[in-house]
Amino acid sequence: MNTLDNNRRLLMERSVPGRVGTVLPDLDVPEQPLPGKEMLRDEVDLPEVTEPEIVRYFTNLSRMNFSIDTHFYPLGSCTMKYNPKINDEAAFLPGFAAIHPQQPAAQVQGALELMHHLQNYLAEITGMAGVSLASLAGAQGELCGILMIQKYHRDRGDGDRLKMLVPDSAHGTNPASAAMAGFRVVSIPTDADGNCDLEALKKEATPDLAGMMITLPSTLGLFDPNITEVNRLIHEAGGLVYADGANMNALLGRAKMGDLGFDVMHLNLHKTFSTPHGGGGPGAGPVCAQPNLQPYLAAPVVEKRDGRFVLSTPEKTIGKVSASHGNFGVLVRAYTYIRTLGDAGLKLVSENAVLNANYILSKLKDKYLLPFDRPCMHEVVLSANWQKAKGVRGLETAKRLLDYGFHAPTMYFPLTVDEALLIEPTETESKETLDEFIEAMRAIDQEATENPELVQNAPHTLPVRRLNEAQAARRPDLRWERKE
Amino acid sequence: MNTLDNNRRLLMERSVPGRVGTVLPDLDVPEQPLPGKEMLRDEVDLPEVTEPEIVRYFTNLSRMNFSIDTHFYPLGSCTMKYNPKINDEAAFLPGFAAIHPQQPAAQVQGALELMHHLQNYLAEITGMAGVSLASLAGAQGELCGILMIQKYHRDRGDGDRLKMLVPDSAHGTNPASAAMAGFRVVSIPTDADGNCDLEALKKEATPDLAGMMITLPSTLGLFDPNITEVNRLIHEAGGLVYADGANMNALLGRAKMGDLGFDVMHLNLHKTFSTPHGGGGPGAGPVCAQPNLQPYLAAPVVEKRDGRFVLSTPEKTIGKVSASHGNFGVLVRAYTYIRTLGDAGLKLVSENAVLNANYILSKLKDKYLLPFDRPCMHEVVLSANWQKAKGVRGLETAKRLLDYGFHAPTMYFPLTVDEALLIEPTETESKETLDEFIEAMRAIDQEATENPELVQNAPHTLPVRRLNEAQAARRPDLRWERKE
Amino acid sequence: MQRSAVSENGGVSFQSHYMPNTPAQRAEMLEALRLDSIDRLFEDIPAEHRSPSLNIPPPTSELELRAELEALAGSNVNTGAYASFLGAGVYNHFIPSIMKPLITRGEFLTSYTPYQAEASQGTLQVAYEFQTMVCSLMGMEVANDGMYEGASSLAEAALMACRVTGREEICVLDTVSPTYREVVETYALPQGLKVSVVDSEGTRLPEGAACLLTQYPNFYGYMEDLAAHKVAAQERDALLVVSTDPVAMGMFRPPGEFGADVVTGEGQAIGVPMSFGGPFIGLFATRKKYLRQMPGRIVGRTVDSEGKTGYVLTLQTREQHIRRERATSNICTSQALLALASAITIAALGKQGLKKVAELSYHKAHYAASLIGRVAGYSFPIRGTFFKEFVVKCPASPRVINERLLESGIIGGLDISHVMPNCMLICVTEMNTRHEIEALAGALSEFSR
Amino acid sequence: MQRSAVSENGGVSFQSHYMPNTPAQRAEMLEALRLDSIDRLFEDIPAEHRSPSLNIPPPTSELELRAELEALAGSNVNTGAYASFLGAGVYNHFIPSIMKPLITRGEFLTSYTPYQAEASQGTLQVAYEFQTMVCSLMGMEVANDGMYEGASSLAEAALMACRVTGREEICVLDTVSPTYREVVETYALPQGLKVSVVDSEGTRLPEGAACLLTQYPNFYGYMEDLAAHKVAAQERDALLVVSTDPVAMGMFRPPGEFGADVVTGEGQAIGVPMSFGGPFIGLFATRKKYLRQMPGRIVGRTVDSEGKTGYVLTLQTREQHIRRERATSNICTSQALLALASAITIAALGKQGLKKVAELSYHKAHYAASLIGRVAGYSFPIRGTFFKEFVVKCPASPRVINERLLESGIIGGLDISHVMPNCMLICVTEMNTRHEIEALAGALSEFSR
Ligand SMILES: Cc1ncc(COP(=O)(O)O)c(C=O)c1O
Ligand SMILES: Cc1ncc(COP(=O)(O)O)c(C=O)c1O
Repeated sequence: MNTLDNNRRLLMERSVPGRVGTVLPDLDVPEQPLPGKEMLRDEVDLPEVTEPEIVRYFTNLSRMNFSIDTHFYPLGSCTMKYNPKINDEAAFLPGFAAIHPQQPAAQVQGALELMHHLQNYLAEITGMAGVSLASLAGAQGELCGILMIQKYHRDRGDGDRLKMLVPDSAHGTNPASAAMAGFRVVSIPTDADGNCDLEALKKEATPDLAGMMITLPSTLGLFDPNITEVNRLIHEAGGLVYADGANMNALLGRAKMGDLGFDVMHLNLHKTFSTPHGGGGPGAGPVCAQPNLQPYLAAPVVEKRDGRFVLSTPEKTIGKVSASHGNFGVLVRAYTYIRTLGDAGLKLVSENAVLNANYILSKLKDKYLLPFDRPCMHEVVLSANWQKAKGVRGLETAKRLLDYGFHAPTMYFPLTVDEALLIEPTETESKETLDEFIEAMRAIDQEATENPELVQNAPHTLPVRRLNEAQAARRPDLRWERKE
Repeated sequence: MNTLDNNRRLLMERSVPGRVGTVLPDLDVPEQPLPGKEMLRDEVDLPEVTEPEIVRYFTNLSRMNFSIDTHFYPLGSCTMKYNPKINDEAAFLPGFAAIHPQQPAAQVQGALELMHHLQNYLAEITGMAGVSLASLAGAQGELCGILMIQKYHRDRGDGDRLKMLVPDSAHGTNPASAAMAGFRVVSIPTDADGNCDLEALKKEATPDLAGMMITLPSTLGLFDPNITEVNRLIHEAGGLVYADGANMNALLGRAKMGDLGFDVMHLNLHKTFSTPHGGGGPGAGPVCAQPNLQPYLAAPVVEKRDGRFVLSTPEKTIGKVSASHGNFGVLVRAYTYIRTLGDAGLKLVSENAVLNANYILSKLKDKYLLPFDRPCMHEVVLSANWQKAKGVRGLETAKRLLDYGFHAPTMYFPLTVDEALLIEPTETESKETLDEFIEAMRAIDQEATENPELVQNAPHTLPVRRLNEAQAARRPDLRWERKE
Repeated sequence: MQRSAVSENGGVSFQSHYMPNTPAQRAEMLEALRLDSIDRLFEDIPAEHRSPSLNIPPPTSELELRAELEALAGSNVNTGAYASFLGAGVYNHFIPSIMKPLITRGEFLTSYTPYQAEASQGTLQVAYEFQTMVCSLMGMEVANDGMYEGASSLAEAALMACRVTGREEICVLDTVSPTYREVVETYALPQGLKVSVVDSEGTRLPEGAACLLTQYPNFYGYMEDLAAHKVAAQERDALLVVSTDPVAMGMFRPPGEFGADVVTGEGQAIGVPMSFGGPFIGLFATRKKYLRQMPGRIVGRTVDSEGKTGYVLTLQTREQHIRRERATSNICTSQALLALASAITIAALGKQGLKKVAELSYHKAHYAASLIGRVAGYSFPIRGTFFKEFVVKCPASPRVINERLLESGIIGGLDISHVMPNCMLICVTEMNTRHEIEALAGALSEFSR
Repeated sequence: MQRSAVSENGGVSFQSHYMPNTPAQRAEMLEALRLDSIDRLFEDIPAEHRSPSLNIPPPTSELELRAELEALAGSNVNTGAYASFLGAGVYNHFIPSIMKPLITRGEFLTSYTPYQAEASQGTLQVAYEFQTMVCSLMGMEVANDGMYEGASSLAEAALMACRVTGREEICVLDTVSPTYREVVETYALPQGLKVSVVDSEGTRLPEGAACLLTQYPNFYGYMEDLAAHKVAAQERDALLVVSTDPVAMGMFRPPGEFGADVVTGEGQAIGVPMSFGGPFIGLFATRKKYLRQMPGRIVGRTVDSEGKTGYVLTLQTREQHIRRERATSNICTSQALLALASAITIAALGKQGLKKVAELSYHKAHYAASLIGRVAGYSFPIRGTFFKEFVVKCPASPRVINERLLESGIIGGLDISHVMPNCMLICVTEMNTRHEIEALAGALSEFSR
């Protein structure tokens, strides 16, 4: 049995009665009376494994992953940039990692000061008036922003505004967040150039309009040149505009959402601000608002009063969205990142991110269909439609890339582009890496012609071959169970 | 180009003029006059690479290694046991990692206290009177011990004792260390049972005898039952006995070198005491001595005087063997390990280490020649002679094991056993892992019969196939050079 | 501090160690794009809004920044250096040394949601392990790969109960953490759901209740009578939702055994640093029959085209990226890394260790209570069985007492005067030594009356 | 503290988290061996010496041990919290944040000497990178993968020079670190070699000298005239051996350009924590013609059976495991992990960064000297160009001054009164801020005369 196969054995399958994974102290106080047996459980069915086994098991599991530290990872809409190690070092400092959220403010001035600075930096970067760091991911930030819009309308006696517009290219969290707040979601189509269809928009600018959620640049990687006009139209109809700032990497130092007329927005610190993605979190989705919406921000925010930092509750807050103050460890990382790059560095981020994406665009558009033939921002959407005509789907192209040692782009998103491959290289990749990736994409196109089966059956070199997702969904096997 | 091939590009081949790997502070003091140009260099030919590139490069390099954290690593004579993470955590504490060796003793009492405890523990474990932690690896410990024996004889006007006996099975460092001290090395054969050939020994017990270096258990994994007799013979001849304690894992709590009549010895903290091997160091090779040799220990040692800990120089010291006090970071780890296991845990180490080795012995001796058919200690030496008869060398068996996901045993050592495979499982491996290893060894034996080429051409599944060592030695290519 | 590298006209003369492209390479790439300036790529931005000023400090060297950060962190009173008796949902429990080196392996730390299953088997298998562990702890049938944290996890459970039952009233027991209730309200009220508080004594739910939300142990540290709550819920065909502390599960009967329909919890207590409140890991488990109403990521076991075992994200049609406005939740990026930290810690504690941690906490907390109970002026306003936290009524303001405790190197319990006058919520875990406990009791006795 | 788990008769009732075999499994294995007791396996040990008492503290839990270790470490005055001006061969230089997460990856940390090349390509390629870097720094042709540390590395160079020349006299310049000279003596004297000290002014070597050992910058911080030393060595056909500080190589002409035959050094200054003196990394480079006399591990580039590039340990016939008593050295386990730390740091600093570190140190040290030089009572007994260290003659005992400095949060320079009365060796690097330097000068002025 080789390492790989061995590694598929689960902890419960490795468990041997009597093994311990750590040694705990003996009880150093007099034993106390226990509650009645009926309140207690006999045992918990947990693994019994030793420390060397645990370390080897998890270490080898990690080795089955692609990651930024090991691979180019151009997963569109996810901004898989390099995650600086100094950020982690900072977050693990005992003065940050070992403080309790309920300690009185006087005991945690350093932590609060950091949060206060970060609020200010994010306000400056976005051109917004106020910031709440409370939301724990982009989607939660969206929900906060949408609730703020809702409460704003209600407070003005405008509670009948129940419609939220969302472009058809939007990320799934946008409509889901709007729906969670109780809004009716109406989809706005994208026009032939990849911009918001103004005519369709005008039609929906009715009195029940609460607002619109706009991703800028859009998930197509495009900056809508009519954006101020779009925002004007919404405002004219009495609506507010939410900016999904997940793609802010394209705009750092180049444009501020506040200047463009957005009312409220979120940022994804785990994208634009380099905090590690951790296999699917943690993230942080701070919300930034114009003065009109600032009083509605989620609680708490940090304020400076008489030279001391305190947690406070915005006047008309939508409330709390978690038990604590936000994903503080993520905030420390983002703060460290902003301070490291500074003004000059942040400007370089957007320049290089956009340049890298356009470079890929220019080198691939003869082989892959480019649905919108114009310069892109930080990411480029291509379509595998030409390859599909040869029998090779986008998914297969993506899987084949894994064999070449590259993580795949985001597939089949945005939904509005057939066989979409959304490629986001980020600024932390070198031209050399881009050239290698381009070469691989071109080689796969050639394989699609000359040896389509090779692509169709990819991947060939990973720990597993193509996995059967249909079976997984049909017969859910979601936990290990003891065989009787 | 896939990740692997890409990863073979060296840093200088990745270097791009103008890239920086870190940002340093600006000068915050007035610029000072520089020395004359003739003293300065124009530039250093070092790589210019950015942080993301460095992280990805070294991360991927690491992935080409086998290691204890990822693989069973039964490399004989090396005690590749699990290296506890708490040990590293301790060594990296700022109060240990960020102290300067020249700080006055009053500033570093904690560090000195730890060293003092460790000296005492090692003295207790070995049954010796005094300990110096100064030597930086096993070989340096040997050199110290041999110099102590030499100086002892010289101080007694016995400087003509110029002969050092070393068993033919000894580790190469033993004769090398003796030679470095200026001794004439005479090899003592092993008898048919794997013990010291007493007759040969007696012949060499001449007036020019300075002493003997004995590894216990021997590198054959055997405990010489005549050991007290051997030591008596040497002493009778006026010699002193050095114990190579690299194999102490077999004896923890089961026997003390001091009790057995040894005069001086070293321990390998990076073997018995679980400090990580780091791809070839750092180690630490503390020397432990009986009262007769204690005054000769290498400087410094830690003493407790009036309740304060101080560094001191033993009265008749052989001197210093490094600029500082020893590999302190390694000492912290060993201390942590001893405290974690305690008396009970240390006893379990030797029990499990010896049991594991004997279990392998018993399950393989029908397929692999067992040169000495008796129970072994913590490691077992087998011979691939039967396989060689089928055309498969020990080296090939070892390489084939890599394909099965196991690091190879030590090959061709001890030199006295044909086609030796020295297998040391250690106590931190489970019976299940041993069973898998045994199965692999048996499978390879079968392959040697049924498909010898498969074994001869191994490995098949590693980043590289069999490497050409002859070419490396014939045409040394030892550094990257700029092609003009 | 570096000199600013942004010139008057917004140009940048700064080479970052995070960005490989050099000016020469950028020029080369622009040439390939047939562009004379990078500004050309930003021309879709309305001219008047292009390249605004950016008032952010200049780049900082790692050397200087590290010093600044250490000073900032060092200015906080940290629980490593003090004896802490703060709990209230965030706990100071033992974290084994293996957690950090494992979760910071780049392959775990810098990968993302495992959309490409074949290139993410590590993350996926960990999730399957985590789901298994959560089910074992809670005594439930299925669990997801984690939510943001405990409070929003409970809120999502309430929303799920409304979906399952088609009802609109969420009942919250009055012993549930006030903060948790706030979060439930933030999630539930705007979409028109009703949140009502019910009395924990002789609990009866209003007709049409979708669910009863309970906490076990409750906010005050006491074990709830889940059997009774189950009866109350069943009476109305409402779901019983229980928010738990996973450490208590090492000792107390799990909610699953009382017929809980959804069990949530804050997973921080096992393996996650307190980090001033986050990142944490929300737990979420339910019964099989509600599987398709569950929010969050779920990982399933399957086979590859050659029949080998492997893992994939599954039941994704519940999720926002497929189902959009009809998804079971908007959650996308979750807290996978903390699920990993928790899984590693649960593995290290194992069957015996989790029990021991629970028991050590129990005995130490009860020992602390027994000492404090002997000090005149302190009393216990709540009866019942507590786990590791209990409420003490103090002879002085807890705020004042806590200030005094801090001088003795003790971070006192949570001041809950706003809900129970002069009361303090004291938490004791295996991290508190006998010496610390006795020091606490000693210091409290200074206020004795 | 655990109760001791060793019973009267030596039996152990303790399950360690480091050892997987359970009592049941051990019984099973013993049965396979047909043994009734594990003691049977230890019967070769003379009966009277079996299972002695073992007076070691009982097992300790990680929780308790961590607290103890933190207290022990916390009791030391650490250079992170103080301004330090100590150098003398061990330096406080910037270490980039990437070093630790990379060297602690299990695959680097827990592997061993790459005997199985195919399963150790990571370690081997790192070694090749390191050798390349050392050659670049020193201006030399070949380098090994590292020695224990700087002093023993110099000693090994002296031994090598004796082998190469067939001579027995080692000359050491009087400006070489006294400690380094001691170590050279420990290595050289016992085997009958002679070690003599030569004057750095108008250096002349005795006839039959094997080599001249120099330090650059020397122990006192000043740059030696290597050109003159080369002439002196050449006059006697002796080898010029130079021990360097690699940081100085960012700025000063490398020994290779002066015709050095062997260059050694302490690599700690680039990327290795001070750790109370170790583990460090000895540097060792020489000319191609002496390659086969070089001690230590050497890694070479080669190809595999399919022609692909790969790396192997090479020229092993120099080494103890092959050549035994005729090896070039007894060195076996070396300091590979620190070579890695150093290689990572050199890569991060890069061509520009190393120069900048050297220049920052130079300017700051000279600024410090300029301030101290203005304080009455302090003087500089040594003339010449120094790099980042210099000797100051003080108006009071350096010991007394240092005690005073410590009260101001400053760890003063090394007291070298025993070699130069009332002198202090002060080291300044890029880690010292202007503020610290001025505070030092300010504090020193309190002793002004
Ligand atoms: C455009 C966009 N909006 C919103 C989100 C949601 O962010 P999160 O995953 O942090 O909830 C994402 C992330 O996947 C996104 O790409
Ligand atoms: C038996 C024996 N003796 C001595 C040594 C030398 O120890 P080190 O490598 O630490 O110098 C070794 C290690 O390889 C060994 O196995």
